[in-house]
Amino acid sequence: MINKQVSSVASAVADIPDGATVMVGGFGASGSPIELIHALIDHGAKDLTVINNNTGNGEVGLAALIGNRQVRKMICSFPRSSQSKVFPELYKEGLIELELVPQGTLAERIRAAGAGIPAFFTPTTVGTVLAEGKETRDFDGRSYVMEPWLKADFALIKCETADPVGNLTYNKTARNFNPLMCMAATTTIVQTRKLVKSGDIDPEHVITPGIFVNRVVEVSDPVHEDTLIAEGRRYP
Amino acid sequence: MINKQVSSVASAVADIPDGATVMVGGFGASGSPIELIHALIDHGAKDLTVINNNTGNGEVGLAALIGNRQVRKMICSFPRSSQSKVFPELYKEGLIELELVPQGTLAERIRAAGAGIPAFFTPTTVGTVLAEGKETRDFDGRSYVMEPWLKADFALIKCETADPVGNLTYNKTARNFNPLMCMAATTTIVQTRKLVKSGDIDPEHVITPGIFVNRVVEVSDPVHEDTLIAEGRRYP
Amino acid sequence: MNAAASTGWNREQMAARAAQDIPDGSYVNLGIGIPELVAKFVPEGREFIYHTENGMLGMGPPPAEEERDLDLMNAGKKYVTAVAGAAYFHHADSFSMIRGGHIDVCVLGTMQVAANGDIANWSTGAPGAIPAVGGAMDLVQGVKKIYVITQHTTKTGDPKLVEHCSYPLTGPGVVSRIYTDLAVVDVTPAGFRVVELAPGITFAEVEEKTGAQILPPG
Amino acid sequence: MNAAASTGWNREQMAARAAQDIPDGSYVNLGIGIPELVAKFVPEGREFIYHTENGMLGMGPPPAEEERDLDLMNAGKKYVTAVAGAAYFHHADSFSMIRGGHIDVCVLGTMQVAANGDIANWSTGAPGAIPAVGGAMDLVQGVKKIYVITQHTTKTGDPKLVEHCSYPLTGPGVVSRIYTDLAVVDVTPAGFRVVELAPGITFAEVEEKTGAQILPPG
Repeated sequence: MINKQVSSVASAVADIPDGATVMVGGFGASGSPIELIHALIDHGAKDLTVINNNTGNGEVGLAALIGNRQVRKMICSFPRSSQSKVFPELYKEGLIELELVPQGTLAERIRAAGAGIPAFFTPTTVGTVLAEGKETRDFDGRSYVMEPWLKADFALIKCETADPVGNLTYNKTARNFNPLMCMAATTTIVQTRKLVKSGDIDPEHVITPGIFVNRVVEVSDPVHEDTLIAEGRRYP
Repeated sequence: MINKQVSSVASAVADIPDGATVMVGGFGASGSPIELIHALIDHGAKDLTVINNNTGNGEVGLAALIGNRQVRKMICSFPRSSQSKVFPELYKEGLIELELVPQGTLAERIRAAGAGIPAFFTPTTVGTVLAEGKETRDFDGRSYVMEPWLKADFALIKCETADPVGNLTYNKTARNFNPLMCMAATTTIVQTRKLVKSGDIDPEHVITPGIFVNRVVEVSDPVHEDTLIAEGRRYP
Repeated sequence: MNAAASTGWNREQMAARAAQDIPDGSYVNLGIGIPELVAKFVPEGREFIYHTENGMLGMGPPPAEEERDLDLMNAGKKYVTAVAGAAYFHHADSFSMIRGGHIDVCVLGTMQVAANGDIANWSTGAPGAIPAVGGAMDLVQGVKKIYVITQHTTKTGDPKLVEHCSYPLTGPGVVSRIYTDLAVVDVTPAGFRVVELAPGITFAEVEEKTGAQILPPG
Repeated sequence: MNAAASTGWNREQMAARAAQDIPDGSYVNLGIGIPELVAKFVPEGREFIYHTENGMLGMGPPPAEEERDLDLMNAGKKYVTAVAGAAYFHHADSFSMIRGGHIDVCVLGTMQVAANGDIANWSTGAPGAIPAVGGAMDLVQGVKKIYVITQHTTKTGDPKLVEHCSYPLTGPGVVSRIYTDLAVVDVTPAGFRVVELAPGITFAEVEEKTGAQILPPG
């Protein structure tokens, strides 16, 4: 029987090498795979390129990974927020690189990688500094910018329910980038709040089919970034 | 209150003009909006360009629309099958045009139209006669063909459950092209087996959000192409 | 509130005025700040469906603190609720709604708007500033109508309606209409044109506080 | 069944031989015809998950006639079932799985295969024929390994393994391995190479019935 379950977050991330490109699901705090990120901090892989919409908050989760100096470059749409300080400080000191990508283009580039589409045209950024150096082209009298797919070696994903073949469902707006990143990484690692039997997820309700998932680890009572920050926690 | 329900299939299709481009959901018999197609036959709009994976079977549904000489051109991936005879006969007599598009490219071109992507690159058809005359380009050492989006004026869609704001669910493999075509047409017309109250579809289980839907008509006991053909039926 | 009226519209009044221009049944995306207030002023008899770009249609008002769901946020990362008829979806589907022209109206705040409809609301372009664009460039290119709500001038009195944006653009030629504390202003082929003056405000005052040629109502 | 063995493999045996080369846990797409038989010969201890391009993973065997669901078909428009752990999705997601390289193995029938891995299985190119491509061109470009099951020659004895395809290509240089009634043949940088001969078949016979240079096993 196919069974993608692994026993711990530590073993799930153990083969992520230095220099890897890692997608991290979530939009701000919602859908962020905090336990997998903390396992990656314990694991210690360095020189990472990390793809996420943001750069984390406080000193837990993604912000802690960045603070631990494991990240060489961030690819994101919105690198600052009310409670982010780790990334801004390193960025201002020139200690971390930034590739800024508009949110919809970021989503579509990730989806394109998963769908085998090496490039596509979008109106987003036309006429702005973010289109500089990019190929533009007119279709039906309007200008568009060409954007390339965005792939990763690993994806760290948080979901609500998973089965042993890797079918996933999400909870509300914690879905966000997670299903796309599942498609775009060579190895997709998922933490799920509930691991259920094969057949327990209605095939009509599957959001991420198991073909996009390599490893599933149950984290039945996940922490939440906002809660950790409210408690003044930091990691490690 | 927003309510996209219309009272009959006849009123749902009444404004489709001659010369319109019409997407028709379904893959072979499954997911084919037969009642809407028959209403379009009754309505009589001519000179249509129709987009569907196939060209219909027997002398009902899409095949009947073609047989009634309302279709100028078919855009599809697979225009013949074991029980199709209407299209092949007209095609051999030069009475209907055909644009042949590989199935995955057809799906992606429709999705691109819905997503505001005027063109994308795909490996499909590279090195074949179907790539002739198309722009090709190398990415990472591999060749790809550029394909444009594919839009429509109207889409005729079949679903399982709909609510008054147009949220839709489908039944099994009857889903196929239907959710994509909802996105890509200026006016999307849906026949649903069940019309439920707003809030009766779990927001997690919505496949087509109502933003992609303009009109919903309840057809509570829809006919099925295979059944009609087995009974030797024809329309009108 | 005569005093307030004589010096134009306040934040709520600007939002309420914008809400008047949104047709019943519209799909609406509201930016952070004053634009969020539009949801409080939906005119009687109309219903808007709110899109939030992090993956939801049918966004409802903020929950009571004890009813918060940590997995139910809006694009501003505030906790929200879902109305009956809501739907969740992933980011690519969400931005397909935006880029594909399915959202009817987006109401944004801004730093500058130019007379040709250019908008600059994402970066000052200052050296050393950390750029952050989010979904702003997607929204201005994709949504059918872009409305802006903004004070007519900056806190230091500089005009925000200008001939050319000095800040980096979010998008060129995309703004349809602007709601300020002083007036409702359309972007027309001939440049800015006042559609309506706030109570107690004269056209001369608007003209004086606008950094570009502006046409009177009518 | 000595008589059968002495003249090579039959349809079931070809399918069973192909099944031996598919690793446990593979995501597999089976073409119409002989390839469909592969599902009957999954080796002991292995599990394959079947993809059908019309929108399903976890396709199961055909149902009893009275258990048919008219909305549950495969890409060949035959009625099928769903196994535990199945998932439904729309066509764009389905072909993302194909084009994006997520399907491990596709087993196809063919009209011709060339020594460089070119495959021609969608059209004879005859004037007046109605072209129909379906998902064939997507599958051969997207799936990680393309296996072909075919009779070694046509009914009239013409070779189907050829130097260059005379029919219009489905895709260039995409085939990895071919299972015929006579042999298992790999496409290598040096051209066709026999990997295994069917019982009672000699290399000389395979060589004679192949329309291109072919290398012996070893």
